[in-house]
Amino acid sequence: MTVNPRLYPLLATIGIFVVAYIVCWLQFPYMLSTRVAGNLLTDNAYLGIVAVGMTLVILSGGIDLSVGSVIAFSGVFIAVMLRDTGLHPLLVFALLLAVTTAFGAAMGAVIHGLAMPAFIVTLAGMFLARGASYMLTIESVPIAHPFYDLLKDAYWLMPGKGRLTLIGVLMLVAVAAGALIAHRTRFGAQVFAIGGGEQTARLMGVRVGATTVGIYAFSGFMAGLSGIVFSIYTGSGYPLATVGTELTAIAAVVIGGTLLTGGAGYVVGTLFGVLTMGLIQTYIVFDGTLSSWWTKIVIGVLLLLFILLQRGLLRVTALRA
Amino acid sequence: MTRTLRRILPQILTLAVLVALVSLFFPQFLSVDYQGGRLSGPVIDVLKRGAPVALLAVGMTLVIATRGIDLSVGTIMAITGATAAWALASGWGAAAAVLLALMAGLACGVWNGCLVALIGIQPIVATLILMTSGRGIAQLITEGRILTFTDPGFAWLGSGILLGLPVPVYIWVGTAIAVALLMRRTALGLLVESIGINRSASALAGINATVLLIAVYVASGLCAALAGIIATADIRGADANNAGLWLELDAILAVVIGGNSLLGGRFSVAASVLGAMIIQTIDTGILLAGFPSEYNLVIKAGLVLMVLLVQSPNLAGHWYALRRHVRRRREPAPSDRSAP
Amino acid sequence: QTVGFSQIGSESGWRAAETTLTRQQAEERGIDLRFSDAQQRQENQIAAIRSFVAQGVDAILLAPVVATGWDSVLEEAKEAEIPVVLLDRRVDSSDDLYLTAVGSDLVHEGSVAGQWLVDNKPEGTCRVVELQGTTGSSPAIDRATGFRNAIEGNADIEIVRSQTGDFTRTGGKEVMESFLQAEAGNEICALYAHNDDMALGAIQAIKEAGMDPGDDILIVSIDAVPDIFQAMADGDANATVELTPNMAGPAFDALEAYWADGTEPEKFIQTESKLYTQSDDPMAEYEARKDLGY
Amino acid sequence: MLLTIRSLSKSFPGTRALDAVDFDLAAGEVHALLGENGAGKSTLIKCLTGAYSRDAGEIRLDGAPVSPASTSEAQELGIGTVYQEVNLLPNLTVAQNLTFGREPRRFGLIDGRAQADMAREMLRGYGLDIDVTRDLGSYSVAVQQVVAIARAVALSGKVLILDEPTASLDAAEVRMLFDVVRDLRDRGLGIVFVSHFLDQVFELCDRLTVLRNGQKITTERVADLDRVKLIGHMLGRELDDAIETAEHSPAAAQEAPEILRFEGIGRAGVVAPFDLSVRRGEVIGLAGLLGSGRTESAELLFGVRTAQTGTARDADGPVAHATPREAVRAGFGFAPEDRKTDGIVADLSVRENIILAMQARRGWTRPIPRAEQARLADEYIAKLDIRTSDAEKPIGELSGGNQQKVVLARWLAMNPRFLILDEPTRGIDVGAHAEILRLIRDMTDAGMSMLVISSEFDELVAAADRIVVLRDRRHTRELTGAEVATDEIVRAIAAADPREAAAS
Ligand SMILES: Nc1ncnc2c1ncn2[C@@H]1O[C@H](COP(=O)(O)OP(=O)(O)OP(=O)(O)O)[C@@H](O)[C@H]1O
Ligand SMILES: Nc1ncnc2c1ncn2[C@@H]1O[C@H](COP(=O)(O)OP(=O)(O)OP(=O)(O)O)[C@@H](O)[C@H]1O
Ligand SMILES: [Mg+2]
Ligand SMILES: [Mg+2]
Repeated sequence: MTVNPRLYPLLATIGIFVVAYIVCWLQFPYMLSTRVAGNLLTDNAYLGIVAVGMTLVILSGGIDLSVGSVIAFSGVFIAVMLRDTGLHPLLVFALLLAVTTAFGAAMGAVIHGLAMPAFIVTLAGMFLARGASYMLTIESVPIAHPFYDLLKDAYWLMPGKGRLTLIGVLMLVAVAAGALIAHRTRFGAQVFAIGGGEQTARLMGVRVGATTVGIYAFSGFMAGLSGIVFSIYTGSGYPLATVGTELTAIAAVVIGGTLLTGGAGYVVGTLFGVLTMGLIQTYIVFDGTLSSWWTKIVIGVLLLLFILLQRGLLRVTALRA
Repeated sequence: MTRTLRRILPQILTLAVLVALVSLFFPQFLSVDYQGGRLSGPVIDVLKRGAPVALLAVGMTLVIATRGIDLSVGTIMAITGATAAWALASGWGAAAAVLLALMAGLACGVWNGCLVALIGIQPIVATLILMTSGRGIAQLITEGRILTFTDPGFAWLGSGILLGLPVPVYIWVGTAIAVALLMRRTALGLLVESIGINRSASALAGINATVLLIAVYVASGLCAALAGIIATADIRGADANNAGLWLELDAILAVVIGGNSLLGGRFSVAASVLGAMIIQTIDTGILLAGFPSEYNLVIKAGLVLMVLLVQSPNLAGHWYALRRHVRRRREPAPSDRSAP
Repeated sequence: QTVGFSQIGSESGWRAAETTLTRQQAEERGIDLRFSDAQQRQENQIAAIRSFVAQGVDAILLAPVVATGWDSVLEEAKEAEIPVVLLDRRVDSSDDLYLTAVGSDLVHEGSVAGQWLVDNKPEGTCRVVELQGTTGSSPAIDRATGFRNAIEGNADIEIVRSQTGDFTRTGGKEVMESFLQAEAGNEICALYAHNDDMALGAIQAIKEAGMDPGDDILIVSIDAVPDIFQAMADGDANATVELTPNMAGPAFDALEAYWADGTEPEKFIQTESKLYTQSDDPMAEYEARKDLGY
Repeated sequence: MLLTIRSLSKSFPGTRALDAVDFDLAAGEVHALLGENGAGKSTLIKCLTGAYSRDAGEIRLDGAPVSPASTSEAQELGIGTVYQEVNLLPNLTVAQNLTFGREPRRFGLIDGRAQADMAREMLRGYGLDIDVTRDLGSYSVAVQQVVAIARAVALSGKVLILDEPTASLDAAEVRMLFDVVRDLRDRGLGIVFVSHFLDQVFELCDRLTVLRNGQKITTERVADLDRVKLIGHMLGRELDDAIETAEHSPAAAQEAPEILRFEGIGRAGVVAPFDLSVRRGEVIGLAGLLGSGRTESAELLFGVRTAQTGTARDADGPVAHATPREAVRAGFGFAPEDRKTDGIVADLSVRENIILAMQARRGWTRPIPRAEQARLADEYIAKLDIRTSDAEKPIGELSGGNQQKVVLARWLAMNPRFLILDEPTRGIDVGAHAEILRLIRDMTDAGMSMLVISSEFDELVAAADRIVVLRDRRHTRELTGAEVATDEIVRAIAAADPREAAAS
């Protein structure tokens, strides 16, 4: 049974992640504890969820720069709603998801209807969402609601005192759902089709407009969900939160083996991209000797290293084939 | 000449409308004073404050014309500013500092260009690497503090006055004209557009796409270096942490408002710098109008969207289609009735 | 002893100085400092604290980027019996979740600056312009509040314009330029800047507009970085309120006492918010501070 | 009538692509749609399937007016289409492409295994044995074309439209396609067939409709027409008979001096090392089946791919040709097979496309003066009869055949000593076809040497002095003199291939 070449980028990503984890473990044996593994999931839960949405957008050949701001907006929205109204958090969640989904859909509609580049439309969306959160409040608003305490304390204590938290599990569920949508539904097939070439996709019978709206709506939904997770994670809403998260998410998607030009990639790859980014962060914290500036440089260098390794690996397998 | 004018007409009109709009909130927007050998007034401020974004937009235009994007320009500003300040602080002269800063910008451009053209990493990701790690390099140079200097010659580049106008205005206008001439008086413009539209066909036609690609990133790096020099000279200190922060987004916005396609190809440097002026007019207008700062972003987003909507070529098409649709609805097709 | 230090980032010279001083203090006391730069992101700070807990450090220093959202991670640290000391900014969690907080009172800083203006303003009405910090950040909010508290009741002091300068010099300069355009320069009597960097930028803008900062327009700001003393020595700035970057000294003192015999320190160790004016020998202050890594 | 179209019109900015066109398709017929490049064939098809919205006119299917607003609606109406340029998505698997929009689902999710089964089922009868779970893009153009046809056939309940489906197929595959089409016709489908190969039209079709400049010229029974009259309808004039059928006299070129000599050029896994000597003013033909390595041979010669072994030399010594730039400097030229991705620079004007290679060779510091550019452009527009409103029109808006001529003009303007043409007449109408052959002759008479790759053996025989035959990425035989003949080529290919020999 030979491996389908489609899988090479995904396998390369997973392989590199595993090797990197082993390298970290050799240096810091503690890295292999369930605590670190649990933290890796929990700390990157919001990133993983938003990256799933971003993966679909990128698979379609687009980009969504608004997600970082939308996460911040979500936190602020939830916090302010819970503070000022008596609504139950679940109701607020539903409201929020409706708002962010509609926001994404609106961006998709503008992108398709006016044939404007996604980069610019979502950039304006990024300003807008951040601006909207400032208009709700400029302070950080704590969330004090018994239901939130429940959510925060929902975890399963793994052997070795690691915690598998609700939001960590939620991320895995989101990845699974995203993978199903991308690879096992007609909507997903249409996303890939648009990424492969909009013109061709249209000729093959894809309703490009509706699909584009759907894609950005999905990304908006995921950003909202990520905002909920982030608000559970931090227990507050803060208009300055998650600045630049869109770039981290894009980097994670790309490390996960999805082509920025669209049409090729795996949602599961994104999970490993996110975990790789988390691993870099964890490694730097464990090391603990890097100054502020060396931290930035090392993150960049490791990012480059991953991309080069991936390209090298793919090139070698391509030569073999 | 008239062709150029026709190309930039939408941008000029947008700018005019925007100025009118700002004047509603701040009536003295167009007033210019002359005192003590210098012109002053909001418009002069726009011209001067717009210098960094305009310079970045010049380089970004070329990169985008090749179907690329350069996210690292803001960071390059920080690196070059830090380099210049370091040079001045270690007692080199202003000229040497400028030269060193330009060299740093050039090096950054070569780095980006090689990642994109030689290794084949996608531009967004390739420049994202320098965007994140470069600020660390800049901080390494300044050790995280604001590296100040007193050299009046260097400071003149940021806040000096020449014939009544701020020096940065001359720098960005001069750079824009020089680059535009370089592109249009030589064959460079055509070759850059060609590789942006179809790199493989261009390579087959014998164009050295690799070298050209590296060259546009170098140009972008050099423009960012100039912007970094101005920003540093302006406050007489290099702020590695904040110099040029998020300016790459403004620069990309300027290029797009200038009517250049993110998919590469035909470009106009003049339209891009007009785009930069449009953005700066929005920014300065917001400051002058005196709204609370928490509204800044929403206002900016709203105005930018408006500008883009108005300039969208598709909008006219949609109007047309809508009108036709309505008309067709009104008169049922005669064929429908005659159908058996 | 091993101490983990989760720093916000390196967004300003003041913070770089805080980092430098913390390292110096740790070295002097023979403490092994694990440093983590969060690059302005709370999520990175939470992750760093988690990882410090996982590594089993003896104490954690935390300079929180934002006041809210620390409950669960502080609880984790508490469960692991690792004392946490907050540096320079406060959190809104219950105070039994951390050992102590070292810092200054941001509202108080603002009111010291405001009080100075009340005492030193020229005769007649005084139109004040305000350069705010980054919108939404707690220093910007608190310093604005404190200043307003102090000038309250002085009908002849009026804040006519306030805009964010993002805590940066460029921002301070650009916004000040627009203030000068909008308010016809000579009608501004004083500038209140939420940090010295913005004030330094504004000073240049005022000079370039042909006016004399420090005389035509009074300038009061917060932080007391070295360069503002230079400006005071030149007569360009009038007053600054000190925010010492040496938060680690008191923090380590408290920790050492705690390690030695479990002494619980005060819940809030407030550093002094000292006011410096031109009469406080600014040149000497400048010399004393210029090598602290600002 | 199964399908009737009445006074369909469609305009693009500056062009009236369809002008009140009528068209009738009966059930159980194969109906050819013919016309010059740019006559409006593809546009008619796209209006019919909802890819373009028509300006005016009426379409009836089974008597009921239909107005598909999108291609998916057309598919639901039972109209399956193979479009001309863009067919399928190379980034999806073969199975995904085949089942797209009709994926078998279980519990709302696509069932991968059933999908693959369905795809294999659809491909049965086409003689393809491929792994349907691999990316379509990893297969050759011919395979992709067959997959596209299989998909369209499966989608066509009533009407099947084939827009130049045979352009990249070889003889055996064409035969197979025709069998499929005849079978569908017998089952009562209406089939629209677009092709520039008139022989195929005469072989397969029952009726034909000719378009010219967006207008319908005539609809007739194929049996009532002969070739000359048909061409007359298409061109609106008589084709100079001498050009189309002119015999070539290879004698002169045989004596000419050798100007280039390639020895042992090859690359592992691409093409086995081969020798090639090029005489002044001669046309060398490269013949072979699809995937035999003709394009790859050309790419090695022009430095698009770097040869691992081999040397090139001329009278003055070694010639460097490791990259296209070096090859251009050495006086080579190359008009590639896929003009859309490798030939034209779509948004640039016709003028700029023509001067592009020349400008690249002069270097960026020495721009060609504008007046000189205009002169060159006008010269070649006239010389090659390029149909464009003016030289400033973006080349992407020209019809395929005219784009091909512009690419030719780019290289002719360079006056290379050795010009490689890969499928120069693919998708080109009879008129332009003849013009290009005439052009090749003119240029070689002026001393230029050429290497021509073509899948049409007739065309090769008409143009070439000498033919190199390839099989399995290996240069196997060289035909010279009297051997330059269609049956000899077929024999040369077949002789080397036992399977082919058995089949014929
Ligand atoms: N999208 C478009 N925009 C502008 N003009 C177009 C477009 N598509 C086609 N045209 C023009 O419409 C006319 C008809 O083109 P069409 O593609 O239908 O020709 P065709 O008969 O299919 O030619 P060929 O045999 O080369 O495929 C041509 O003049 C072409 O330039
Ligand atoms: N199975 C395959 N996998 C990947 N690439 C292929 C495959 N088959 C062909 N190609 C590529 O597709 C392109 C066209 O190849 P093709 O099979 O048409 O070869 P050819 O000998 O040039 O024939 P022709 O010129 O008639 O198309 C070539 O670049 C070739 O490398
Ligand atoms: Mg056609
Ligand atoms: Mg070929």
